[in-house]
Amino acid sequence: MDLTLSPADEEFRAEARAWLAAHVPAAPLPSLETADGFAAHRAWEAELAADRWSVVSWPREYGGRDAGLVRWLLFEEEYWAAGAPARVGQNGVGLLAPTLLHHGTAEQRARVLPPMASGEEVWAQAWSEPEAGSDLASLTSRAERAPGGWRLTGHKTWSSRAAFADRAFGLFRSRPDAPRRHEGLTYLMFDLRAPGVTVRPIDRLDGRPAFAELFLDGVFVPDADVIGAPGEGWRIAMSTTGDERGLTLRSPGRYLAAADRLRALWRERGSPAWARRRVADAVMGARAYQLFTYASASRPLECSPPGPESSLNKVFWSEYDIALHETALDLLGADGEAADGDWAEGWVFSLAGPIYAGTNEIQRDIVAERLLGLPRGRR
Amino acid sequence: MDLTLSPADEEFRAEARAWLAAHVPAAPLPSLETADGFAAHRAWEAELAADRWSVVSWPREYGGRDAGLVRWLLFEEEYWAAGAPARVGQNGVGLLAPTLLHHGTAEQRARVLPPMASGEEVWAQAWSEPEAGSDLASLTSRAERAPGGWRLTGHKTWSSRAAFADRAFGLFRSRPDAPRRHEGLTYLMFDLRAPGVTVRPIDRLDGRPAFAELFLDGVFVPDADVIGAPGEGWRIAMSTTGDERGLTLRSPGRYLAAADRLRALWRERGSPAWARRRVADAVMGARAYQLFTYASASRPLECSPPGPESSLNKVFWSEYDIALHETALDLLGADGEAADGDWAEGWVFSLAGPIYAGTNEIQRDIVAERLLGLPRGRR
Amino acid sequence: MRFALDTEQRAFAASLHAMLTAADTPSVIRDWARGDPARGRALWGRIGAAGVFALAVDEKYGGAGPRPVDLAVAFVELGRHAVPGPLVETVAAAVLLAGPALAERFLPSIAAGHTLATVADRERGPEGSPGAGRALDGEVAGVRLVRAADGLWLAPGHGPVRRSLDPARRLTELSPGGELLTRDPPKDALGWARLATAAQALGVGLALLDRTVDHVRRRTQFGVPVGSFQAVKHRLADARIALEFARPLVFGAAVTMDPADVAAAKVTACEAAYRTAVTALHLHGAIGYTAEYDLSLWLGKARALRTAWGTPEECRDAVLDGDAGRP
Amino acid sequence: MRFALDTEQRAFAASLHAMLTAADTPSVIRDWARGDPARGRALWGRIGAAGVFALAVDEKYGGAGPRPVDLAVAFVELGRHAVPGPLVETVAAAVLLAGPALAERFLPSIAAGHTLATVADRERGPEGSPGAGRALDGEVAGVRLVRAADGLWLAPGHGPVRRSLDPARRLTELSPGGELLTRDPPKDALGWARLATAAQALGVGLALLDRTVDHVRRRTQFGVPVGSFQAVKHRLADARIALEFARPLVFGAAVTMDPADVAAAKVTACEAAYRTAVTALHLHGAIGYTAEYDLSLWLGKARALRTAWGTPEECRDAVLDGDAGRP
Repeated sequence: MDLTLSPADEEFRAEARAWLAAHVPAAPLPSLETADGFAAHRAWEAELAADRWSVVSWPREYGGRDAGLVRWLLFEEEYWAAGAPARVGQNGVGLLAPTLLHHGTAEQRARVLPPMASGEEVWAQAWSEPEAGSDLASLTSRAERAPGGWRLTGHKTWSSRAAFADRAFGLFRSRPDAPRRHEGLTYLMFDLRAPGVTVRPIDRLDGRPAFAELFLDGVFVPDADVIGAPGEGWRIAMSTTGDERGLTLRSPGRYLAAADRLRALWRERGSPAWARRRVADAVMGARAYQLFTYASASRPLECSPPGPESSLNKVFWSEYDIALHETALDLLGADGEAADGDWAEGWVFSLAGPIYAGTNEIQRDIVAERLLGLPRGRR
Repeated sequence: MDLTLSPADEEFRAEARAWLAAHVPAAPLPSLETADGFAAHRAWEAELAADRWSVVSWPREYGGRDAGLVRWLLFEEEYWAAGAPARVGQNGVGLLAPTLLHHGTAEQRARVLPPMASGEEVWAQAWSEPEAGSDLASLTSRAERAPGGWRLTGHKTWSSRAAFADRAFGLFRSRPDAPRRHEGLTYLMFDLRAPGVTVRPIDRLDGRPAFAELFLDGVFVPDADVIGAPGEGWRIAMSTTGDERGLTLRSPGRYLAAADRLRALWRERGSPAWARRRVADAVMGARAYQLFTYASASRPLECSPPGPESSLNKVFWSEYDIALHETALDLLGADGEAADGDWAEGWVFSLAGPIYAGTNEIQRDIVAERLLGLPRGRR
Repeated sequence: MRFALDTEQRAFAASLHAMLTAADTPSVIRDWARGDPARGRALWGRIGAAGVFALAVDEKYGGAGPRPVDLAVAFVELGRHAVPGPLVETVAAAVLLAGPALAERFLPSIAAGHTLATVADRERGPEGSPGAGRALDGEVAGVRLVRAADGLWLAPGHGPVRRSLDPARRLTELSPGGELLTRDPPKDALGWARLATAAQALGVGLALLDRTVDHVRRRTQFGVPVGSFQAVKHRLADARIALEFARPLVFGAAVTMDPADVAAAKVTACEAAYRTAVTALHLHGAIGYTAEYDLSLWLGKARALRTAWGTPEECRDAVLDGDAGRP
Repeated sequence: MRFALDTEQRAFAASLHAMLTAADTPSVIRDWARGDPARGRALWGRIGAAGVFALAVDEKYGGAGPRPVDLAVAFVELGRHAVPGPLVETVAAAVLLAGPALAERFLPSIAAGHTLATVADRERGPEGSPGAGRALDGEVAGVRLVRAADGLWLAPGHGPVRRSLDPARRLTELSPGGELLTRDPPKDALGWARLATAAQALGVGLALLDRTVDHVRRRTQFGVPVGSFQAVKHRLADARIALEFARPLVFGAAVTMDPADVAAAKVTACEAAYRTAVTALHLHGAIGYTAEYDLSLWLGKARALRTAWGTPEECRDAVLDGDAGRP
């Protein structure tokens, strides 16, 4: 049991801290769910990438620093503590990139990853469909064979970032006659500006187009943009959603920084005793999440199956995030209803946590069945 | 909408208050889950009964005052506010008596009710069996026809008060070949000191014999002690459990008094700010329960089906009761673990609330299915 | 003792419900949120014609009140349909203006629903509760009052407007100065405002629950209705329980108008509505999270009402100071 | 950075687990609770022989410590088996007595498990936290310490004994006066006591969860295992989540021994254990509510540990005063 960093890790942390201190914009950028904000965040990604800070854990050849998990955690702690902007490229970096690194071809990695790292190409995910939310295996959008590639037809929705992004990735049904619902799905990448794609932005509760519907009408995708073998999409995607529920989605650094901001807000408001317990719980929860993650990072990969472990993780951070933002809004008193503050946007964002990347009901079922060994029941 | 009491109701309340002020023992009685305490509580019932205060809502001929529901509520408010003892006869008064008043014969009422009202005969319930808890319809204890009556054989458990009580009532399977599990059950009363009855007291968490197992080996029960027709037990019992979940189990007066005690404890401890919210919630919850009950009492009986309404009620008071006692123990600090205080016994008692009289899971299923119209699902 | 609505009150609720259903409030709200209050004002006129605001105006000033129980009945319906505008504030203004000199000048138009009024309560805030000094919808209100420590002022105009998490609400600074209407306005405006807010929140919560039950009965996943999962059923059962126990507090407060009762109703109804909103959002899944789906119109209101006219903590203080329900 | 138990630590845990399983702790606890500590003392000797108490004693005083991580490993197992006696207090005593003059006199016997020690912490209580001034199991302890503002005292005897909701715990007043051992004992006993309590609570919670999972898999109602109901599964999943996130706080606190970390571990592990206890009791139904069923031995302990060596509120104060985890 050792929480001491090696001198090299300390040096890495110090380098990151110094760079961030010199580069983080003094004023917050506009919300990335607006056209202006999206552009500003894209520019920030380029600035990060110029000094190899945008994707520290990636191989150097694609723009990273080959940093291990611990250094990635340290970078994230420094990043959020410095008050740096939200990451507009997160969908690609967190979901598509790990998939490509595991299942993509060398050609795909070389072509896709560098512009993703620099923010030149921002990716949206295209998982859900109107009738396939939690029940992802029931999706119906089709990929049909065409000379040299596939044609995509169907209706995707809740595509985060798609209002302003460049490209998207998702699952499509390539063998409608497959005996089981999760067979015969293919994982593809496509251009959001390709002929046949219609993007309809959808406003979130606070009026910002945080996601979009995608209508696909015979959109051509070359074979080069299929990930893995056709029909293998489900298996490949499941390894990605494991990542989504776990670390790549929410690093402890975010919550450590958020808990610090909450404590500062509480003190600013005169440290009201009624909020003491909730503020302390936020501070302790962030520390628990940090240490839980260090423990995961210290286990050999084969000892921590991504599925059930990431379900614990997802329930924890999503409920933590809501509680933290509710406390902040309560500290703001009657100002808590104002829509223009950072805390308000964070609260709206937090409410989606228990829904996406597998609802918390599904995660609890997984914990109960796979970690506790309880009977499957009917769900 | 009127919360004003009639002059006659005010007079009733004043009379109750005066009587209680003159009679409530100055020092608390020992716990009724001990032999001494049981005897002391039985004597208190006799004292109440002597002035017709033990069962105010019953007809005068059985020892009551023909008081309506509102007056019963007023009496309960006064009773608990006066710090009067717990009611040792509650199982009989709350569960068996309403059943006899609806389904019993005149002979049964005349024979059973007066000694119940005076505490001369204290009743225990004998519903549960080791394999039939929430799933009451699966019980297996038998009632077999014998000349002039029935012979009971089987194993009952969690029989509250049975360690010291005189008689018991419960359901027995009289037609094992009935096509459906809840058919062919018969509702009977029996003597706990009859030949063939073995009572094994079971200690509660705090070491007090709050209930007992009953082993029945051919116990004879005369026909006169069958309630309703043989085989009709389920229907009759269900009308009783409706009562159990609802008012007769927990009157608002108990919680108003408990919330007052909690507020007093909080003030005694210097009104710590960390407990402010929980104390206020206890005060508001008691008021909500009081007003909810006044509303029920104001509705014509045919407008308030006992089932789903009493499920709302049961979930509310059982969770309220735990929260209130947890707050009290927390206010006691390190003293909270001491077993010898009133609050500690109340806490132990409160923990059983979500379990008995139909678990809260079952109550929530009932609310969801019968009040909200959600699909039955598999449970 | 008869703690139940009478036939007339139930008919009043039903008629408001029918009127508001016919008014298609979601589209009225969307207009209002866009800054086009024309249809909202027309609806306001009909609500006034139905006698809602007159319930807060004393008969001696030409109103039909004070009738707090009937007002609560009405506000449950206004909340259920998420009617936009400074409804509670207009009630508070009616109470504040109930004095011999002012009543004649202001109350007929307010009671009739011709004038929207708003109030900035600077007596409590901003120190006591941050942000409490602002007025709702100051840019559409015809009468803008400032309740300050030194009296009741008629503000000459309004300052900056902030958006609320409820798209139909705009939080307005009122300009300082103006006309001093009275040094000593009636004291009970806060109680009326809290009662109306509590009733409105109860209606908001009931609507959220109804819509969500409806959604989970229709929406299927894994081949069955989402509403057949026990976890879903129990969350909705809990919402129902919370709302059912808030209801008697709201009407009890209307009967007694005791400050502790009113505060208990406010905090309990608002908390139940807010918890129901979080449940509703979650059980709708992503669609509930969108602005275009009508659920959003109730969600934001549940959040906003929670701190309007007193935060939960302020209300709990009032509860602990009082002795409601003790004979 | 390697935040994981090493092979030796895992083997230590496994050997303690095996020894305690073989000891049939439930019957040892019942003897202890009845006032017959003979088997408990024998078990204590074996725990001492396994080196548990020596972990809190500095090598320079003949111990094997300070090794807080290993101590936490051991206390998780002690909690998992609900071992009775003043375990935490003996650790606290070992830390308080770690001074040149006192160590030789007391520590060898404590480290070896021959002497049970207890401590009344009068520095915090009784004003700060009601009841905190009492000592656990004062009538069986061979060394009874009073940590008072003016120093560390060896109490001459004990006063009245109160029963605890944990049948194995007796709360004892220590007699005033006695021998003044030192005016200036080491300061870190509270930290060690809180760490040990947190680890013990984690073990208690894990045992409660295991037993309950086992029960609901076997118990059937309505023709299916109780553990197949989604409401039951989700409650147990929540217990697991709470315990899994308490665990790293416990070991992190053992690594840093930072007061804020230790306090966070204490409150989080104790809260998780207590919530698991309430869930365990509920899901066992009536049988969990009986004293004769072994579950009761863990239930009461979960309640008692919650306030031992600092209430949740005291610990939260320590968290907010600190800055744990900040680089």
